[in-house]
Amino acid sequence: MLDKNGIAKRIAKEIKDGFYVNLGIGIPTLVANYIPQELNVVLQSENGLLGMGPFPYEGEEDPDLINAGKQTITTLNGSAFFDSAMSFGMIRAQKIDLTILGAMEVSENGDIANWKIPGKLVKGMGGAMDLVASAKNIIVAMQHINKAGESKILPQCTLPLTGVACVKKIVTELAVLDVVPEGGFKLIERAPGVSVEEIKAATAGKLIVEGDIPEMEI
Amino acid sequence: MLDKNGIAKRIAKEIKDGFYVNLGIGIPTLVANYIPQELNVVLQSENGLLGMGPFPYEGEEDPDLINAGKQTITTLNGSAFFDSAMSFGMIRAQKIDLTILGAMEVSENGDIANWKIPGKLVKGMGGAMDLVASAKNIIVAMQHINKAGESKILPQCTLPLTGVACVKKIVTELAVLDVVPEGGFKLIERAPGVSVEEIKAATAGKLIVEGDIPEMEI
Amino acid sequence: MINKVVPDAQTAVSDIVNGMTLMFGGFGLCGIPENCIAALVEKGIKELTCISNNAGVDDFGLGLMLKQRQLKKMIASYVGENAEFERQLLSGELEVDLIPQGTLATRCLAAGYGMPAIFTPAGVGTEIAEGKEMRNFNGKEYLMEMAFDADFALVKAWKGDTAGNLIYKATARNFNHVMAMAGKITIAEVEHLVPAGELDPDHIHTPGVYVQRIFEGKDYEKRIEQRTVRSR
Amino acid sequence: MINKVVPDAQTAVSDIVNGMTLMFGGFGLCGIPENCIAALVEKGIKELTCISNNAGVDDFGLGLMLKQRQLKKMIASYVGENAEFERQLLSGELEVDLIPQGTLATRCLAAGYGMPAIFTPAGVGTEIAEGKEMRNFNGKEYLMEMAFDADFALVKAWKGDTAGNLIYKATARNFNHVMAMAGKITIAEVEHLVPAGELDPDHIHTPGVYVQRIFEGKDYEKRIEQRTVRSR
Repeated sequence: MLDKNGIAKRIAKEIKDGFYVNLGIGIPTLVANYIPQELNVVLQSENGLLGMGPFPYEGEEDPDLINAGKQTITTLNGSAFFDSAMSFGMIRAQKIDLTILGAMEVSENGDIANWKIPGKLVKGMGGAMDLVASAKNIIVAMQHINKAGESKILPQCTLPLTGVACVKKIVTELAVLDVVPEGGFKLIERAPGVSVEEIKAATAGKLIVEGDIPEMEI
Repeated sequence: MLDKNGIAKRIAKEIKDGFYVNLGIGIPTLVANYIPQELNVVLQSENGLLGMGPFPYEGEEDPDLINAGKQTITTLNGSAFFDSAMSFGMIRAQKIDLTILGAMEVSENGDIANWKIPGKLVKGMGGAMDLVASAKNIIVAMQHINKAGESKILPQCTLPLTGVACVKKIVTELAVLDVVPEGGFKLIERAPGVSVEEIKAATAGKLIVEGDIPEMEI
Repeated sequence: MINKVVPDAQTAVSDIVNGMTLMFGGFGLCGIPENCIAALVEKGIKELTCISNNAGVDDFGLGLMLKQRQLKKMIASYVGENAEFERQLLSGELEVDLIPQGTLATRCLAAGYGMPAIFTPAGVGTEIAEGKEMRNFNGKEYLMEMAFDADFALVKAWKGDTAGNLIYKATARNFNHVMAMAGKITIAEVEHLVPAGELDPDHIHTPGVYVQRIFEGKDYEKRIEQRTVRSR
Repeated sequence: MINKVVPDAQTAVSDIVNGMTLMFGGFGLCGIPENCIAALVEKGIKELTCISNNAGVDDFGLGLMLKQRQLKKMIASYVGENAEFERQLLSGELEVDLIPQGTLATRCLAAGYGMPAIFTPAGVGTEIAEGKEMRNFNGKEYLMEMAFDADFALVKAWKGDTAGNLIYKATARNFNHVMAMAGKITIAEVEHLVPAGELDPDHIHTPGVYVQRIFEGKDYEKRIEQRTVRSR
């Protein structure tokens, strides 16, 4: 079973040289720590930055320089600032190659819910609806099971949707799943020490298992 | 009768303190020379400049700094450059107080034609269609009569239109005319030495003459 | 050049009255118009509709106006840092319209660029799409979203000149630029107000034509929400 | 950072072929991509659809491509400086779509911002409106105009870095910025190519994400169309 850093590490392997990537809040933010040095990758922060660098050294925090999670950050050589309209302009125009974000639920056809629990939690969708509606490729980083022990990988989402038929891949503490065009979750890899049976038990939606399922290399 | 500079001089009197103004090619460009020094007026050039200054001194021309008429110009203290989308954005959003442009024909209801003579001349509309469709206030600088001796102030335009029901005021070599909401050209002022009869003779559209018509002071 | 300078925040907001629609620049607490907010809190006007990406925190930013119950309605994309906000929302004291962040930004752009409506795929197939016109272009569904219509925009820039030209710093540009363009009347507060001519015309982000009033703010707190650092 | 540098104009345009749709930045002869145009003239490809505010003059800019009859169609707002253009237009050799300048710019913006269509009042009641969808918003009529779909955008900037970030000078920004955002593939030629990190991130006009190839151009002529001066 993977911890949060393990999930982030596995997702980092999906990033290719030359990619522009948008990382959501939570586990996706950790992905930045595992992108191989030799790859040329540019991180977009939707509050107006291309080329997000690491956190600043203590004492060098700049209140005018934050990421979409409101964390203090730094720039890199080649960074560019822009306004929010241009930021979502480039997102809508599909100039961002990969979006990685968290989810409360994902359904068999790739629907995602991650912004609202009616009557309980209303934080808002932020930029997530724009990102999932336009991204060329979306990977979800999430826990397979919620705190009540219920699967979050479902036939259909029960929570208000963020986007429809958009998720391409899911990485959880248990597995890597592809959302296939005909509907369903195709099991691609198992987390270290996790069996296919355990993944089956944790997946409420249709799980497609074909042949031997390799264990992740992370 | 006014020459081109006289028309420009008379139009300059319509400009108020605090105005942002767009000047078209031809006579309108000359208006800049007659804006009283004590007024704070900003000239917009739709190719991407607010705060157009005078022509450069010889030897100081910059090929990267031109106006919409492709003339070399200068900036002023407080000038700003921007791209063409923002330029027409501010025009559409009615941030420009006054547009002054030339015309081939104007009609009783304020239609204007100034971009095409079918079979003869096809230079294109440039920014004129955007300007007349959005401007809060449009003054036309034009000759009352064309080279064939025909009136250009008409019941209806005969040439392809640039914009509909948009012209508010016309200044010609003979007169100042207001286009009134109910249709028609209300005679406001006569050019020095020009009689009402002469203006009537030169105006094919409905001319409204009420009371004594003063001579322009320019 | 036209001089847009007013002496202070109090003067700048003097004709903002009960029931108006106001835009506030900033993302989280980054780049918010601190002086204008303080002046509005002092002024105590109510029944305001506020358009802002976030709603501040309990004791700073728009949170100060929430605490005083000055807001009737909030249009935002993310409000997850504010307990008072959640309380007013759940109790029904506050009307809330949560919309996608890109839709928020682009509806500002539309207003600033004189475009009555724009099309975006954000929210298609979700509750955001309810009651909205949908349209298919090239096989993809889009929602038609309307330009904002705000009485005032209150923005914060790093530098500004007397002609109203604005330059933002780093990610504090965020919504400030698009809202500066979107307001019917735009009030800009800046950290450094300079005479017209001191800013390079190539460096200006918001041309002065979009700004009606400008003043140099004071006592900027510039609070950091998430202080994240690395060790040396 | 991603390196976008290619050695020269010839390499940059190597995969542009007959029949493609190309955008050219510039206003008149100000800010045109001189090196790219020269490379396309040399390459001799034909049947091109060109989107450009103007069509150059007889012996410079797009006029050079017109002279070689490389263009099938021209989409522009003003073409009044070019006798060869007029000849090809009147003889029917060249298809021409004249559209309002703001519509041209905004259809570029729409492409760069992923908006399939925009609304503008420009051309309502004129022959430009023929066959186009009209729509009334708040009592005013607008035309719906579609985003451009160009295979390549060829733009010219003053400075650029290896990551593709661009800074324009003065009014040479014009259509270059919006077209850089609009092209499916954008080629930028710059007067000064510098390493990533040399440009201030606050001064960048077009972020590198919009630029796929960049090179330092040479032998810029930067011809002036209307040399107007005042006496000292």
